[in-house]
Amino acid sequence: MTTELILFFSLALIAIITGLGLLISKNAIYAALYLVLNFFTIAIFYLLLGGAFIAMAQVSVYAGAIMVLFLFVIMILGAEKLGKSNTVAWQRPVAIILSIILLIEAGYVLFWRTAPVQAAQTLPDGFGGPASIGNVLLNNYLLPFEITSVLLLVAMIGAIVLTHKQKTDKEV
Amino acid sequence: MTTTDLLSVFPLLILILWACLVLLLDVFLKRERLTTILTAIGLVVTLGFSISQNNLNLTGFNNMVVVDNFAVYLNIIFLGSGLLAISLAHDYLKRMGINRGEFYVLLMFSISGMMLMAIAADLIVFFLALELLSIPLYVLAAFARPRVESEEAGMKYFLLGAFSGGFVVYGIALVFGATATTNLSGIAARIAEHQADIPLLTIGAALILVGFSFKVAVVPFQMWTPDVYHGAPSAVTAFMAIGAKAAGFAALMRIFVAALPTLSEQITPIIWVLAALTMIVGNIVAVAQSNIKRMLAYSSIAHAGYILMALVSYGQSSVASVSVSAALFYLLSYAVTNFGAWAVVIAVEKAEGKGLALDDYAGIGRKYPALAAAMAIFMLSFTGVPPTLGFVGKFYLFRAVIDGGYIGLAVIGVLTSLISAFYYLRVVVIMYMRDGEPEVRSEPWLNLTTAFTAIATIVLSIFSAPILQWASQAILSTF
Amino acid sequence: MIPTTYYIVLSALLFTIGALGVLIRRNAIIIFMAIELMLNAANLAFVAFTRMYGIIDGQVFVFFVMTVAAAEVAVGLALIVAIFRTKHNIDIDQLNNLKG
Amino acid sequence: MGIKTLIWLLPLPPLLAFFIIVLFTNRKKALSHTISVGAAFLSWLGSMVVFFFAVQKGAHQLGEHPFASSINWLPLADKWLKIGVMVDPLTAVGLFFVAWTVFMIFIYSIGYQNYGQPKGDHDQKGLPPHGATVIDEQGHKHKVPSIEPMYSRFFAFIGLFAFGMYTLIISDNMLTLFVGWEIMGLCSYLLIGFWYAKPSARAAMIKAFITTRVGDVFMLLGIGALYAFTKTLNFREIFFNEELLHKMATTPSGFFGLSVAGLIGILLFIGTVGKSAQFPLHVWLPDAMEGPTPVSAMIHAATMVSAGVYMVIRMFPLLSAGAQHGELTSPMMAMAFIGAFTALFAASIALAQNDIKRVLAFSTISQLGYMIAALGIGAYVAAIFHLLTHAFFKALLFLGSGSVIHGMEHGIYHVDEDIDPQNMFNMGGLRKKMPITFWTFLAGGLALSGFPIITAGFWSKDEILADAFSNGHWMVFGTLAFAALLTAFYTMRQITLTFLGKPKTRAAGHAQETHWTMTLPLVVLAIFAIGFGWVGIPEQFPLIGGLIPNWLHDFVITTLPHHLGEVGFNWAPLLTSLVVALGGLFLGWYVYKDVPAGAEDPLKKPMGFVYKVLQNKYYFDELYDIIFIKPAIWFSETVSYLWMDRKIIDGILHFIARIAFQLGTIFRDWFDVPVVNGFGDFVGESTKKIGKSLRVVQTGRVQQYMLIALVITVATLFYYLFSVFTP
Repeated sequence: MTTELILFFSLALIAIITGLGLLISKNAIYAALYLVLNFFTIAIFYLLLGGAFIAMAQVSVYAGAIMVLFLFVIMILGAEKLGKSNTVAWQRPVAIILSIILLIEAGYVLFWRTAPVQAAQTLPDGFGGPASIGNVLLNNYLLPFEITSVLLLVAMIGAIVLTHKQKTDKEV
Repeated sequence: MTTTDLLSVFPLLILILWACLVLLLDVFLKRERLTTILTAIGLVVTLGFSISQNNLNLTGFNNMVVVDNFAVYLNIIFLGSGLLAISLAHDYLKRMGINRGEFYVLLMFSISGMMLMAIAADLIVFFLALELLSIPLYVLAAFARPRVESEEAGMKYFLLGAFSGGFVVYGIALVFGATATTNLSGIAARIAEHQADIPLLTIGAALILVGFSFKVAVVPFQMWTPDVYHGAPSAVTAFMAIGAKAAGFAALMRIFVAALPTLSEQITPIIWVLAALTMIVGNIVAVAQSNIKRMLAYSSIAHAGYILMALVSYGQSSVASVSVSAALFYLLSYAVTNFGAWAVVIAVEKAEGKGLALDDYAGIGRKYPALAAAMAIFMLSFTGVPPTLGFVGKFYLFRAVIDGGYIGLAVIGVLTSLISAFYYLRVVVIMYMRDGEPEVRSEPWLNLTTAFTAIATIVLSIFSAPILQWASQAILSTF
Repeated sequence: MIPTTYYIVLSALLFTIGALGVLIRRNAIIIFMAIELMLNAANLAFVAFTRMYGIIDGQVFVFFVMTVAAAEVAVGLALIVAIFRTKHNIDIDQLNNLKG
Repeated sequence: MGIKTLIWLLPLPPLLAFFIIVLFTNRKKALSHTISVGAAFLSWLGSMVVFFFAVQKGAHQLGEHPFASSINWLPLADKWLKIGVMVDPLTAVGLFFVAWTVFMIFIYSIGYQNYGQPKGDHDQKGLPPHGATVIDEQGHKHKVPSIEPMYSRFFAFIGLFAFGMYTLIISDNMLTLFVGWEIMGLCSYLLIGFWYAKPSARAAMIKAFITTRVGDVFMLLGIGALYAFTKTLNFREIFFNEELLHKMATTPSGFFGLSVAGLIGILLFIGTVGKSAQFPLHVWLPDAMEGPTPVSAMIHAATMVSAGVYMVIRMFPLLSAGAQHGELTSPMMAMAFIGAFTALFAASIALAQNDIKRVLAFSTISQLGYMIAALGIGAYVAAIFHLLTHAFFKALLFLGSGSVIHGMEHGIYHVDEDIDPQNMFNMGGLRKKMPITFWTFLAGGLALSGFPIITAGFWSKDEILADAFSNGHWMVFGTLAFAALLTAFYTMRQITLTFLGKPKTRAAGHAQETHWTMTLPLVVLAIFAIGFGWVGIPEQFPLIGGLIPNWLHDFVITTLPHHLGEVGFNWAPLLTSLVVALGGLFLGWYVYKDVPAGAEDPLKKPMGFVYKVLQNKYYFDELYDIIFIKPAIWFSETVSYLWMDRKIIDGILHFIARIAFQLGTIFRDWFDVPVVNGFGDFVGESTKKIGKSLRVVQTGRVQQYMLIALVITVATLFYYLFSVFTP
């Protein structure tokens, strides 16, 4: 077993454990922290796979911005824990069994059914660096890039519409 | 960026810029009426540009987008839907006390997402278009906040949308893994060169199918529909029922017909079952509804099933174009009828979610004969009784399905549409045969919409030839 | 070199965990987090395939997915805040006024 | 204006009348009926002009080059789907009878719905009028009939109905024919349930709707199959294409060893079984008597049921495709069998009915059976002939019975007696009180029984019998002859009980002749009931044969691509029909000639059990109840409740069981509640009930929605991975 594999498996284990932590932690803040950890491990995977720049982006956007937003909302609402609720009994076991079956199927497809994995390419210099990504992003993927700007604008408008105090409440 | 690139997205560009402009003007002028008018103007202008793209057949942005007649046809449906939605919403928003200018801005952004969906030719663009059309709709569904039903509708729609979005992304990832590209023509080329990993590709395609099935509300991915349609403001629901559905089908048709015809051996049986289930469940459960919005929601599910029938034979290149044009025509007929029906629903609806029970339609036949006649026309069109648009649409659809050799599915379609007669005609029976004291909102734009769609439902069915020809040309240029 | 299949299996695993989280958690915020996990799993698959083919496109997709995730989170959290103001609860099981 | 334009315009006036009345003149009664009757007149006039031109053009000319005009309607991939109109000889005679009967029924409706009478004291919408109290000059209070509360609506509906019928008749293709067919289905549904506040009317409406729908489904499948095979729906393109017909007759369809033509023929014929109320889908027609009498006349004589027969006559070249030298094709055998059986079966039920309209309803079923049987044995002209004569005399009889009921109601109001105005055992002696109604009804009755020489019914029925006899279809011949005997018997029973003898009740003694708007149509139709037979007297008939040429045969036979010859004359069928007609009439008169007031049916004792069976229509309604409705209830209550309550399996199975339960509930609420408790309750209460039970699946919990969707997805994936993809 090479070091690379050992690294991979230990990171994978962390990723899975933190994922499961998200599933079972009672407190929403812990769940968020597990997820942050998970995102960090994924960022390391990106590095292993030659995506230096997106690894940085992953850390700053996901772990840095999005998760902070999550934590922020949790704190504001004070919604770390939920009260008792009348959950339907069969829902949970069925979901878990379902997931296991899904995993078996996925494993089956990936290990036995797909074509042999292609040998990894040797990567050119600067692959996955800011320059190479920026080059592709602003040439080949200019349209999607522009669309994302609109998307963010729309999300902003939406968030404002949904949260800002109603003027109509007073007027009507 | 070349001129062709610019030309290919020009209407889209106009609409997005216009939306930003309206957003600014709305903030500074605070005149809702002006916002409405400006939005309408923007949509009309965009419509003009869209129509002028007919027969141009452009590709732009390194094959990211394709502007063919298929896209132009759909764009016209989207923009027309937007215009009808505005004329419905204009008075409705005021009555419900939710008259805010952002409604129109979000509507325009959503339409731009749909238009992007229609011209998309790359899976990434499909995904972005899906989000661009959905995110404004989540907000619009919750637009009647702080009414708890509306917020709940928004939340459910959002959860299902985000969840299904996850499937779409994962599906795209697998397709990318199987073919090393996300471009539709690239995928088709890789498959043709036998360089694609077919099992992985199939799973990816299946996941994309699942994701879009949520969006177009196909059984068993339909269960959010009645709740969301019920809770969302009616004007939004009317728009959602057409726009989101048409866009979802546009994506399905484009992806499967253009890129994945070789997978039809595996995919076709799935679509067959989905279509059959959707028609059966949608129509049977609709019988049990006592709320008109929920009934129309189930009816929209059932119609999704009919449209999906057209996709069953997508792999047979000789039939595919006929099927797609049948589906396109059906979308148009469904759009016209559906807006009419929702216009009537809006006319009868009162604030606080009142006036939505079927019983509230008692006595309309006597007191408001014209409105009742219009509603009867819409119900007959939904049922597929001639001479209405619904009939012509079903006729083509069934014919396409039979041509594809799926007689069994056609039989299920016919049988379920007979079941549907039961609940559609019930509305007619209640309107004409039960006594009641209904109060109906009468407002020029609303009445105009009702009258326009009612007349169109009848007249276009008799003179449907030009539209059909247009629909049949709409696809031929794609392939 | 680690086979790409390993990465894909890991990503499938994470995707399933995410989906399971959406299905069984009651707290709406945690459900959102689970959806984020699903998107990340897809991203991991993208990057793994990028490495396999040696073309940069997959990494670009990750950007788009991240942007979309950010947009979704903004709207979703705004929805949660709005609902919390009306219902003082973000339990998804309590969100069942509309049914039938 | 050319003749072709005129044909296009024929169906339009009633349609316009419908829209005008519904939208604008709903509140003005006189204006509404003027518009409606005026529209019927315009269509009648147009039809007569078309008919005149058609006859003038000459049979052979018209047969080969009918007046036809079509437009491109819907584009298909490489060509157009055309719709159009066509007047060939069959259409011409069809137009003739439709135009006359429809026009007469429209006029009659004015009187029948009590135009000119005051508003009722307690009348309300959705119920038949109950009479009004008026005070005359001397200050005496009188009770008189009152005007129908939904007068205008009635005229709107029958206008739409007439539109459907005209469309059907002039169609040159199966598609527009089906359009007309469905419009009539819709109208019959609306008109049977016209008095929707009556539970029986609501039940009848649902029954008619569901029963005919069963037939329609098969018919639609037939049309689909026809189109799939021939790529056209135009009649002449199919029938005059020898090669195509031959191909259809010889290509096996893969179902029950039928050829394609056979399969399509049988599917289309099932549509007729539903529409023309043939066994076993006959149950709706007697119940349809719940509608106002002009509706009965319209549906059960002039239009809707005739439409079913018209369709199979139209499709005859297809139905008989592949028949060689007297051999019958499968659809023809089915028709001969079902037609003959229905003729006898319905006639026997009619023997024991006491309601004047019900007797006629079963008689209609029986007579339609004649036509179907005639077509089944290849007697094409005879079937058309009987369709025409029957339309006239059955419209006459129904309108006459309506007139009788009206007269009786008048008497009932006068003496304030509480009796059923439709029960024949309450009548008697109306001959003197209502002379016009009597003489016209007698004419119709004699025509129905086939009274020799002078009535139209004799000629058409005789031709069917002669055809059956000379082609050696003994079973059909015997069955139909026996049915003819029963027909004559129950007709005379009806006439005797109603008009002859002494009044059996005081009300009958004070019955009064009805308004001229009602009697005028009776007289007109009576003339046709007597005289229309003269157009089809066989050439070789003794004494009078050949005095008038057999115009009808020569005319309509040119509709077919291969002209059939006239059958030779034979004394045996003639004598048979003389004996059964006269014998039946005599027996009917003899048995019922002096039934005293309040007495039971004299046949009840001697026939005992059989009579009871007949009176209950062979218990068919009960049978359907047991076969279809009860099991659905049983299933839902027993199976589902057991599963539900005992909670054998929790989790997913629990969930599946609930779905089963809901399906059961849906069935129960669909069949039981609407049919038994009526439509109104169905709409209100049961909808909520089903809705409630369905809430179990649609819990409102968004995670369950996802879960259910994913369970199905993963299961599908599983199936695919391990079955489809196996290496």
